[in-house]
Amino acid sequence: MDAPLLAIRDLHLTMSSFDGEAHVLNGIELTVRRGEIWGLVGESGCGKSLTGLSISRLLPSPPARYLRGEIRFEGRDMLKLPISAVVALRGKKIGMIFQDPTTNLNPAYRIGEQLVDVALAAASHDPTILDCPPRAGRRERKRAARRLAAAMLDRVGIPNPEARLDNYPHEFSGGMRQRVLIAMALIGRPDLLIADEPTTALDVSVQAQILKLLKGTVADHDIGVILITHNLGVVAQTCTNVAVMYAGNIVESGPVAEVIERPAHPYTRALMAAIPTKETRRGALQGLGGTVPNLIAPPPGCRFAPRCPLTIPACTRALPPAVDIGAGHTAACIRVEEERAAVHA
Amino acid sequence: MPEPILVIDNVSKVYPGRRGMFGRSAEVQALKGISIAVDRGESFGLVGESGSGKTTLTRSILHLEQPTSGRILFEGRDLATLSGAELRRLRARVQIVFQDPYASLNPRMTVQDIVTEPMVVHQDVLGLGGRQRTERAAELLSLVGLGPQHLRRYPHEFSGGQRQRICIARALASGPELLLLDEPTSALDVSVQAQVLNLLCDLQDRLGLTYFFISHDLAVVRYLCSRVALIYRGELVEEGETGRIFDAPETEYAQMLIGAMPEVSVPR
Amino acid sequence: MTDLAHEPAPAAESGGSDRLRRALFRFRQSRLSVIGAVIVGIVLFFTIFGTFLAPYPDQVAGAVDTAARFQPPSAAHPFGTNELGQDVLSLVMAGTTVSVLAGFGVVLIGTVIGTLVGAVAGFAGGWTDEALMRFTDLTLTIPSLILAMAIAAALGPGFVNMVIAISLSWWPGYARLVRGEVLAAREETYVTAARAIGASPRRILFRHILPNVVSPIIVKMSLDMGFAILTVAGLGFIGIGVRPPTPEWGTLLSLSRSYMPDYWWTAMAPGMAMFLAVFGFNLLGDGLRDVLDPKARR
Amino acid sequence: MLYFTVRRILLLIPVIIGLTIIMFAIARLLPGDPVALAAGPNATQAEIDALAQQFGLDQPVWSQYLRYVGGLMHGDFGTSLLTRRPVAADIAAYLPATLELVFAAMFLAVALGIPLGLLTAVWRNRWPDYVSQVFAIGAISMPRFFLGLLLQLCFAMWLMWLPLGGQLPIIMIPPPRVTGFLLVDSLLAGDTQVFRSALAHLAMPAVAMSLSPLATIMRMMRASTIEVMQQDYVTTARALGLPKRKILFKCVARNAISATLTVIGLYFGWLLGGTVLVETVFDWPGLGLYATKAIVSQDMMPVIGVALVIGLLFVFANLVIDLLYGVINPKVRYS
Repeated sequence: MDAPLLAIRDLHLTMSSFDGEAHVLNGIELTVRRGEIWGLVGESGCGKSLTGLSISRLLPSPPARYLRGEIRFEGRDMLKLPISAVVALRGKKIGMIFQDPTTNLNPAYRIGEQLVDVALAAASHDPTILDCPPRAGRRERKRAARRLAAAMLDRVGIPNPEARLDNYPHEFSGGMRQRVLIAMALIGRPDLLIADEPTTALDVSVQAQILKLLKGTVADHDIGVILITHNLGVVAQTCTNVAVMYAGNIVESGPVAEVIERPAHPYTRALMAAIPTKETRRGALQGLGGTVPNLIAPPPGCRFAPRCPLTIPACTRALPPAVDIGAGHTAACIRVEEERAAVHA
Repeated sequence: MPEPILVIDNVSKVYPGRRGMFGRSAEVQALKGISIAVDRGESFGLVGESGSGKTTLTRSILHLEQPTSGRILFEGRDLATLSGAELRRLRARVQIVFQDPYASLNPRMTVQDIVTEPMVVHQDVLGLGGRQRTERAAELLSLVGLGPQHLRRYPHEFSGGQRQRICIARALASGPELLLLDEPTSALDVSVQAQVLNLLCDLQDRLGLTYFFISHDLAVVRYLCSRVALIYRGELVEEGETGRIFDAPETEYAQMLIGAMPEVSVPR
Repeated sequence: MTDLAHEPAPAAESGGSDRLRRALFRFRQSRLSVIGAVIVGIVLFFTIFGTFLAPYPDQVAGAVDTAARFQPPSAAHPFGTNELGQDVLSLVMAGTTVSVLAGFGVVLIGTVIGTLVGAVAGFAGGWTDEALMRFTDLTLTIPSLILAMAIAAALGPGFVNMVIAISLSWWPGYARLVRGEVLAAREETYVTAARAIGASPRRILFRHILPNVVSPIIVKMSLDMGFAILTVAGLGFIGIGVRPPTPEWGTLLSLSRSYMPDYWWTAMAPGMAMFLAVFGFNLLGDGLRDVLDPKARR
Repeated sequence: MLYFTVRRILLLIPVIIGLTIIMFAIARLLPGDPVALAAGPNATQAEIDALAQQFGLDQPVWSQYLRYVGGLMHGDFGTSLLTRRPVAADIAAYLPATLELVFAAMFLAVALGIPLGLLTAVWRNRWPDYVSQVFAIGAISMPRFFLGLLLQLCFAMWLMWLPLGGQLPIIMIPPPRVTGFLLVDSLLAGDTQVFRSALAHLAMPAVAMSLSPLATIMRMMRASTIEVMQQDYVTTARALGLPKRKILFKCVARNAISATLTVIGLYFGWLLGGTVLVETVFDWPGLGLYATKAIVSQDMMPVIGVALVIGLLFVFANLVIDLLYGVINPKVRYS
């Protein structure tokens, strides 16, 4: 197997606030290879967005502080690189898409100009993107960037791309804006795409189209994707792999079919039981009591223990390590083996 | 056959174009001849995407807006013909829970003030004294899974799920028969959403409420509602029993919408 | 339903005091607003006791000492004496009362009128709103200083007339602010909820809208105190408003103009007093805004 | 756009009517006897009555008002009781000096305030930011007339670098009047000596006037820059690797300036109406000084005229600002 695109190892992050320092990422482990779509799933406040932002070092520091761990992107540790080197990777090697397509485009500029700016910034590190002679002048490069922008709009399925370049963001619908943002994220030909809740603000029908577009992009360009979402359904329909996060930990991860069909961690199971499916009978939905723990003084041991139906005294002694349960499927629960044995018996 | 509790009869709503800085925008037809009947005790789901006219319809039922044409009848009586006093009495019987639990509670009022407010407003109908109101507020809080110890607190001290429970308690305070639920769980995490949905089921069984459930989340509607109506751009596209609609949608729009539902199962 | 029981109670023991604690913390964090509060404290102290603490109280009342004209600053007269031989320090100390009380009166009257107009306009909407706001905008287009000067001149000199004159040019800012806030509050979901309950317009206005509009008004009041003091002094400087012998900073400054540059000290104390008082109120208002009006946080 | 402009200009008519009504009400309904004041301390009652009759002040208020508005249509702003000269001529004589002062102050405030605001936002919470914040609050708190006195004391009386006041020394012959702006007219006439002198005279009053708007524009610009820097689209721009310089000057500056524009428009009116104090200190022959003299003698026609002209200029300035706003912010054009 070739070297992974992205390898996050034992990442610890704290954020300071009025109340104290919150331990928001507590030993994240994640490996993304080309061709994979990783779903990073969990409820609000579990640290999934922070993980995404950490990869391209977008968190301001302070309040953010990395205690230990590494984020290796194509072998280089992003946390040790000088910030200028990280900026050079943004947009060029790592593309990002965020949740709200209405606020993520600059309202004061035509979208063509915004796309051209990103393309030119990426081209300053890799001139081949623009597909024009290396000694080309400014105007020629700009024209090439504009051609590229139109081609990108076409690729993300925006009809009549040439003319649309001269439109302002508010002249597009929500779904179309998200397509523009995807085009913008892909224009520098990144190897890794981080999509943070890209469809949460969209209607279901548009969501399906955008997810299809993402899947197609991975197939066409052999890139790796991290899809951050709170919606397990989106993960099931789109991703190849999934990592379930709870209170700053990845509690379970593996191929999507494995995790969805044989969830091993009690939190994953609780999450799935809370989603109404076709078979759920009225009144049979299972909520999850309690709330996400306070991360300034997190509970000892397993952070899910206070809400877990299977808690035993040993759970609160130490943070449970991720246990490999075959087929690349891991779960961070000390009772996972006996649970599985019980299910199979 | 018993009379439906709520009848929406061929309701249309047109917003005149707004005058902007550089001209006038076109008028917007938010609702185009919608007709729906909701039976007593049932859960009726109204599904639509953004811009479908859900919000306008909800506001019209609450009589916060007047439809351009058509009638809205509650227990057979046209809202438009009611006098001010009658309308106020009606408000005690039709209540609403909004989507955003953070915005729908007045930050300057205690939970007690919030929950007792409908009782104060409808003093003439309910006839509760100060102490009785506090007692009833405590009862209502217990009913929605909170407790009397929360009465003196302010909304900002509660989580989203707890706030939504307070909203439900407030909605129940005047003893309504019809509850409009305007996406009550879409701002909540799934685990909390499940709790609130369970609470709603439980309350309906206990109190015999009628739900008019507005949502864009098909899975939630399928779970909670017995009948569903789909609206698209102000028009009623399809209506029927929940099972029938989800298993065999007739219109193209319904098929597309249900096909786009992200189910938590791995596609084969 | 059983799984709800152990949803934890809110963390803070008592939310109100916790909020206050945080607010105080935020306020104290900005050293500048603390300095502002201290200056304002001193200014208010002189507002009340200035006349009594003045070293030459009889001169505050109008006594002159022609033998001691234009003495430069000395131990006996830290800011020197003026053309009538009066102790400048005493006059400035006593002048605090006039300036601060006038400023406060202006802000208070302006707030009351403005809030009334703005709240009615924003809440009633429609024709009432249109009429009131057109009138407000119209008043705003008249240069406020000239308007105040014209009214003050027509009413004649005197403390109360001056306060009234400035107030009448002061309220439109509050009307605009309050109307905007009321309009915004009116769209809040909790107001819709109150309407759905059947609450009366009065109840909605007084229980739901106004309490949520108070913070920005207080912030504007504290920021406006400084400007009101400046305007009062400006009128005095031009010679409209309070007349000597009532000590007033602007008047004192304007009198000293004729004796520049030889007797420059007669101008320094009133000018610096004005500057410091306004500076204090502005620093304090800035800090208050950070605490009370997080929306407008800079 | 054209439709909008025309509509806004037509809206000036009710503004004129409203302004005249308010000013008339103040002039006529408040106590005070301007005629007696104008006739002088030794005038007999008969002389006073004759004067009142001459100026039509014996008529009912509404008929005075109608006559005044009728005159306005012919550009007649009435006659000053004190100088017995037509107000329109006086305003035409004094307005350019005031405008010159206001434009100079506004230029200083905008040219320094916007870049300083942008810079302090970038240096947020570092010492240059703190220093400039204190400076800004201090500048806003400084009474213009006291600042003017200090400047005079320092640069005119002690250092003697700059003239004490006025617009031009009496011995200098002003250039032929073309625009009314001394700086422009002297350049047009090619008279560099007058130009330099005019500039020297303008320097101190312009600085005294500009300090407060400069500080406010700087603070506003800083605040809106900080706000814009927290917008999602700036995060996206950062995440997609746009260089920092480009983010600041392109994405941020444009959006931040459009928020600051409103303040600039408001300050234009504030400056126009606030020249009174600075003109008094520097003996600047402008509208403010003219209005002050009229107010002190309760000569109301000039006061109404000045208020009307300044009010209209203010409304006009805001129209320009709104149009600029539409140019900078494309969304406004359509919604």
